[in-house]
Amino acid sequence: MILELDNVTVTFTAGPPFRREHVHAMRGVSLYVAEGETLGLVGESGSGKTTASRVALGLQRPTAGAVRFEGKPFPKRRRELAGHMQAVLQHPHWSLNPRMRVGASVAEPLAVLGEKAPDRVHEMLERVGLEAGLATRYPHELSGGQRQRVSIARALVTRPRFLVFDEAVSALDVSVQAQILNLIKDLQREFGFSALFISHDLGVVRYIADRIAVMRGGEVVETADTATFYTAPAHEYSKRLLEAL
Amino acid sequence: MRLALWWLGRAVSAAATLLGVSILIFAAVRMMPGGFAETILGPFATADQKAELADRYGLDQSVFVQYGHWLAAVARGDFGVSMISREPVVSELWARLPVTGQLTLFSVLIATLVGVPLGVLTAVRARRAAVGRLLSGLGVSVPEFVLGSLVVFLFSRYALGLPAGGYDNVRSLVLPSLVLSFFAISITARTTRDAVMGVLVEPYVTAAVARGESPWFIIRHHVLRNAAIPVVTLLATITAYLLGGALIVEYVFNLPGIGSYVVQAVGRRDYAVVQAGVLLAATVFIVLNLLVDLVVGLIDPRLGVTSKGRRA
Amino acid sequence: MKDWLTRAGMVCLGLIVLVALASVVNLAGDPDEIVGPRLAPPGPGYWLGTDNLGRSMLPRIMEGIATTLLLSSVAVLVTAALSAVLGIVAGYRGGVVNELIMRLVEVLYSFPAIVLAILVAAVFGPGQLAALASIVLVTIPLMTRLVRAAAVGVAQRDYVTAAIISGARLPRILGRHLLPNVAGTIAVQVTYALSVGIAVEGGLSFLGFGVQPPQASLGVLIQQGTTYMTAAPWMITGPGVVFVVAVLAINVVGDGLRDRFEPRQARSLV
Amino acid sequence: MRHRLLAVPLAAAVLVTSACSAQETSTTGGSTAKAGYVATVDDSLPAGGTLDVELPIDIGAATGLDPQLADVASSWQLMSLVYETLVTVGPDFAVQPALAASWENPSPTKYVFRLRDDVFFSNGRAMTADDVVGSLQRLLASQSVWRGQLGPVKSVTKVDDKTVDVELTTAYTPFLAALANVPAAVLPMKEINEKSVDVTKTMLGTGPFKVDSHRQDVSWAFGKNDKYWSDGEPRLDGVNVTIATEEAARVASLQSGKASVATLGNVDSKSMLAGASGVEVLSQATTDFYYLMLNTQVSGSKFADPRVRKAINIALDREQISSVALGGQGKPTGVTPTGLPGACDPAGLPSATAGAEEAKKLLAEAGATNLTFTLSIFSTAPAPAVAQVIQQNLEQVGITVKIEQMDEASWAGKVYGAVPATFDAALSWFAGYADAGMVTKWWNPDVAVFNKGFMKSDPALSSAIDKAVVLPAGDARTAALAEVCTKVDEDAQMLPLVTRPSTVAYRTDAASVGLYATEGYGNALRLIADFRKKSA
Amino acid sequence: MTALLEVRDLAVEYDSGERRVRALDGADLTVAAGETIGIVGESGSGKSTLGSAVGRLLPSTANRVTGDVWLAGERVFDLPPAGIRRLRRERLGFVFQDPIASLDPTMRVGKQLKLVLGSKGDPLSHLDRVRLANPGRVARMYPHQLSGGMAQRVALAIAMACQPRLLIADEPTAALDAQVREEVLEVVFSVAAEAGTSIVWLSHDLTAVARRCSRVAVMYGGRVVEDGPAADVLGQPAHPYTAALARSAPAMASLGDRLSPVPGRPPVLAEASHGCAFEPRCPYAEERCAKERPELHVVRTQEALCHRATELVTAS
Repeated sequence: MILELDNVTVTFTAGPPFRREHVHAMRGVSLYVAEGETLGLVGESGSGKTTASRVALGLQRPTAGAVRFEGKPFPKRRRELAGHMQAVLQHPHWSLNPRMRVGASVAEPLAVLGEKAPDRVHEMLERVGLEAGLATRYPHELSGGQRQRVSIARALVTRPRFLVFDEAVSALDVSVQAQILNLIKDLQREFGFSALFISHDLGVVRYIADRIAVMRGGEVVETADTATFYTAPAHEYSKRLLEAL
Repeated sequence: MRLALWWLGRAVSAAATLLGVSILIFAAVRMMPGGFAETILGPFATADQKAELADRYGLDQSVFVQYGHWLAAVARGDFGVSMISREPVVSELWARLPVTGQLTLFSVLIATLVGVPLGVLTAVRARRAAVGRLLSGLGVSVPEFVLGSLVVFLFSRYALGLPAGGYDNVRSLVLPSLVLSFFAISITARTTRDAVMGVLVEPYVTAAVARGESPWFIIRHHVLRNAAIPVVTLLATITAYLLGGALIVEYVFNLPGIGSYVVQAVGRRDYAVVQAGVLLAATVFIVLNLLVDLVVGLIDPRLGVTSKGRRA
Repeated sequence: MKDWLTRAGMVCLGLIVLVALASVVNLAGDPDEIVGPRLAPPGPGYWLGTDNLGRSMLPRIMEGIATTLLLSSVAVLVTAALSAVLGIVAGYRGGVVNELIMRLVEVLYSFPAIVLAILVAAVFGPGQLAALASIVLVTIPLMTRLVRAAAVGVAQRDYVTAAIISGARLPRILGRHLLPNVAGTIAVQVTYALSVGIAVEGGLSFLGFGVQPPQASLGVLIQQGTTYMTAAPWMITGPGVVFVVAVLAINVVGDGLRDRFEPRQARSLV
Repeated sequence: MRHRLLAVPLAAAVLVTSACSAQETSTTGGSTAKAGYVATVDDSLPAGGTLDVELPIDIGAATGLDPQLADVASSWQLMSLVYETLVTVGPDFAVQPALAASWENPSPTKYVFRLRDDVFFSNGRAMTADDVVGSLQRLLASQSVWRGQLGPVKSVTKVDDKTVDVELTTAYTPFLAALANVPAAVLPMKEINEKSVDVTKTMLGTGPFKVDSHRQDVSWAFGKNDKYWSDGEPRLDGVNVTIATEEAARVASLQSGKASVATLGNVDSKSMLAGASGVEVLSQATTDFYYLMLNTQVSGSKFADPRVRKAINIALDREQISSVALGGQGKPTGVTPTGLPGACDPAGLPSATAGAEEAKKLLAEAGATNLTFTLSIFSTAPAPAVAQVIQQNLEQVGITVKIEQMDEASWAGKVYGAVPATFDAALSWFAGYADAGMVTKWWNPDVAVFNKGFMKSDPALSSAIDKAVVLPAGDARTAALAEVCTKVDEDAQMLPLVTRPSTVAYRTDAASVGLYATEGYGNALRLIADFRKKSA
Repeated sequence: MTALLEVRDLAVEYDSGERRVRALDGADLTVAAGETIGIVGESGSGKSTLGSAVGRLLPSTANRVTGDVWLAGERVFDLPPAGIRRLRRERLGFVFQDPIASLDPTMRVGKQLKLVLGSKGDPLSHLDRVRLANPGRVARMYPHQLSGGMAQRVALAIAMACQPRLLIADEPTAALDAQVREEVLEVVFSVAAEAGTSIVWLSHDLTAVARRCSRVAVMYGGRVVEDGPAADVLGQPAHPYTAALARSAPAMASLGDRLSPVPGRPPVLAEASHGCAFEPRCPYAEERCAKERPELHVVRTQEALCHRATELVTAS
């Protein structure tokens, strides 16, 4: 088990003091991602999948429940996980610091660990299908697809064992989206990382995930193998989702 | 209930700000060089006189004790006594309030009535943008005391029909208000222009254009209301600025207002007056901001205090 | 740049800076020297006339430009630096830190600008330092607010989240990610603060707290010029024109900068 | 009327000893002013009307409206509308009767005053000898600075209802001149003792006007004192005083006719108002003078060496200070104010006769060739102009002056706030009063304790001062005063510079005013009881 | 039959001062009355510019280089300002991508409808028409209180208020969740059908468009590269790009299959394309594809802008 969420609940409080409102973003969610596997997490907006990703990444502490990474509870300090888990996030336009050269962006996870390895940056850029020369460019000179490739390179440069893809291809054009999905698959074969792949697009998840979890209203309503899920969904909500596909 | 809580929260934060202001002003006043003794009693004063004065106003106690006493008195509505006039500060400020109040009010009115249309015009007629930018820049670049002195000089020497100094009635405030609003007009115009331009690219304006609405229909029904939010917000800032700027105009036009009074009090180290004056200005600023929040809430239901959480 | 006005503003500012530099070497003479009769109209030896002490206006105006420009630039840089730190920290950290910083800013904001400046001058004693501190305190609230607003936006960007996930420490996140990305906001605000700074300096001089005699600043010159408006109009004309042109140019350039950073007009349909 | 009738014979006598005060005549409003005046009232104008006056500053001190504690000329000026003294000064500083119809001086230490019997306070009560005695005794018992100027008074006694005796311990020549100023005014002692009047908050006097209303720092309304003793006076029904801090505001009021009379601070007012029709600008000489303080008491003082102070004194070009900073309206002065009878000639002082070379030599001898010091000034014009000319003067002998300009309160704190004071040098002015010996007292820090922070006493100078105040007017006194001048010039801890001009402007279509050529107590409204209003 | 909408050789360029972008490079399109047509293209293909051009809603930086648009017999770009406003008001309806943002946030829904309807209309009936439950309550709400699906229905009600001849829907469901999408589309199409309004639906989703529309036009590089009956365009693409697009959708791939993406990325034209804009990415490209602008080829039921359209179809 690379990551386990055990009965995780996340409650947000909002509103003025004395009369706080409690919003349950996650309610007793149990999920796991096994070694080398990709778990697809689907659900509509507001279903709690983004909160789940933040919990998985250690950006959000659960109100209740436990999270284990590589069999151990999350360390107190987020920094101790540095280099072991990374993420590729949604918006290609905002995923890279516009004031940083591409090479510096890719090198950042290494720099944080105190490592300097320009070779690894160049190698990583080539692995994701970009010329090494792109390292000196700024993000605005790149296309959306290229930027998302850079994000993937940045996420993989420390060779993490676990990656979160949060709507990583949703904003891409259809023709480019396919390129990136293939790239992710290739890299996973090569690097052997486990992944949590979050998307509202069932088509994409079907292609990339080994197992699927469906969230709705902060709860996981169904978990199944991809093949099983797409052929014989168990939950009523899953069926409706698939109809819309 | 929600509304009451919102107001409670705002009141607490306003009180915190006022407390901060009071500490800052109290500290600043006591850090000023030139003690009250040399200043108020003059160089010829004897040590006995100084001691007597310090005793009368409690100035021989530690600063913290003084602050505590002052704060307690303020809480009772007692802002102390002016060392110069020996009158309660409250009544002194109250007597001068109408001048500064009217002056500021008129200036804000002028700034709004002239600046807002000007801003809308320059935003919509983009080809004239350069003219708008120059005009608004001019407003910012002519200092009040230059404009004020010029106006005072011209109107007094050539008897142009309006009183250019002193305060007899509301007519005396026409020229000062115009001078004071000069800067505010350009800031208002510029903010309005920015706001309108920001609204003009909103999807709902595009949608209205797509429906075949005329530009003026769109401006009247969609743009003005939405662009009003930053403009109303600005008006609070501007009013606060004008309260400050009023003092220069008060000087030049010799108007018995609060601004010049407080500055004079600074010059004389008349502590109670300075403290009360600044606290008054801060209160006005904070109250204005509260009002702005309220008005903005009325204009834009998303920001409103009344409809929070009524999401369907 | 197609925008002729912004270009004209930049040219004006460039000229003004050149004049300021020229004054450092007293190119047009000693600004403090009494060279002629008092209140003399322009003539040989004093091409822009003399002031109430018989000093030539030309070198005084040049010195005034240099003083005012240097003073307001330094002050605005200080403001920018402080606002950047306060605004970014408040915007990024949120919560109690944000509340504290914004409350502090609010306190400064609720002081009338001129009263604030006078108090500062009274506390520091008049002079460049007081003028500087006044300009900083007067300009800091608005800039901090705007930087904070920008920082709140930047803090939600994916690259910041990615940096956090990578384990980046606070200084790195603030310095490498937030600061460069709110720099545009700061740059635009700096131009406005610059014109506010010049105005505050002028206002302080009007009240007698500004730079110390015999040093000239635009504020001092305009204040004296205003006094002698009728007897010696040349005392106000030169400094007045320079002042208006400088503030106008700075504003125009600021507008131009902002239009560059946030182009909006282009998409308008109305 | 009273003033001029008495002034004429006296003026002739004083002219002999006075160097320059009474010779000026000027043409104002088509009529020639008499000797000793820059303007005289047109007698043909009818009485009545209310005059609008604008002044830059109101009475403003923690001591309130108590005239005995008033120590600045701006307060004396306003209080003089209400309060009167036993004697007063004429156009040439000759002492004239006022509330005392006459006086005798049977011995150098004894004065007997015969009071007028037609004097009433504005509340209708007649003034008595008790009021006079009580007032003077109250003054002597007070902490007023004027107590010192009044001299060594031993006793004040009521002889009868109309006679008051004052005994001095020693002879004191300026006694009558000191008695002629507002702090020595006769107060309503009965009301004060009954506590029905608080003189710190209200003014009740025997003067030509009474206070109808007052708003601090805004305005005064004075009405006529109907039982005023001088026949026909005041000519005006009332005076409205508006306080206008900004010079531009007062200039505007004059131009627009809002004010008929105003005092101005700018030395160039005349040229600035040249284009305004109907506005006459009068320049009045005063005995007030600027002086430079060199702090010798601060540890490590740059001025401890007398040669340095002397060099500075020599380097100061008082003519240039007067012509450039004061537009030619001030005059160089020694410690005895130029313009007062018996004052010394500043041109004859040692510092005036030495040249720049001498100054440089002194500095070299003192090892102070690269002297740099800070000059603390207040921002009220024309002090900054004076300071800048001083700076230029001293640059000629290689001294660098940094000017530190501040508001008056900060300045006062810096100069008078600590003993020893922390400043290097400071610039200020003293009122010159009405007797050449009076102001010299401030050069003895044992008497003028407020100077202790930066000045050490010079026994030789102190005794010279003491000697001069005792001598009766005459050649001996003039010589003694000259010696004081020389000693002050050589001591050079406080350097007298130039007299301070005063400017009064009025509308020729609205007012007819009278003004002495030289004023000792800073009172531009001294003759206001005789002012007339013209109806446009 | 005269077409309701006719776009001929329309070329539009955006000039930002620093960069010129040719968004439309000679686009042609015809829409008959009552027809529902989906225009499919990726970002930068020019579909949004085309949609805006129909209502002459191009921003001031956009410059029409060549071509014309006829709507209901009128030349859109030749009309005076009042004329184009009348045309928009009477003939056209627009529905945009972000439904909440396209409603005035400071005005209640009912008031906004009322503004469009004038004094005569009844807002409630219009809300009822787009199948909003409890129209009275919706009318009293502000836009931010609506869900995305509700807001888009309101936007539709406003767009359809004056019974336009043509409704242009620019990615109307892109911001909505999957299930709501279907419901909203259902309403859009049925309301349009009831009113006899033609629909031009701009979308990037070929499959979704093909399911609803009678015809599909595929855009690439500022031109309509393929146009034909929906089923045929999806099932038997005539243009290599359409084929590639269909292949690259992950939902279309069978489980376990590897996707076959189009290599490279969509073009951003600075000037008129010299040849076929798809040439650099096209597996079938020949020498002439880079040099000659392809002409229209009729292949089966479709029209395609491809030099090799005929031979490739025959070959397959």
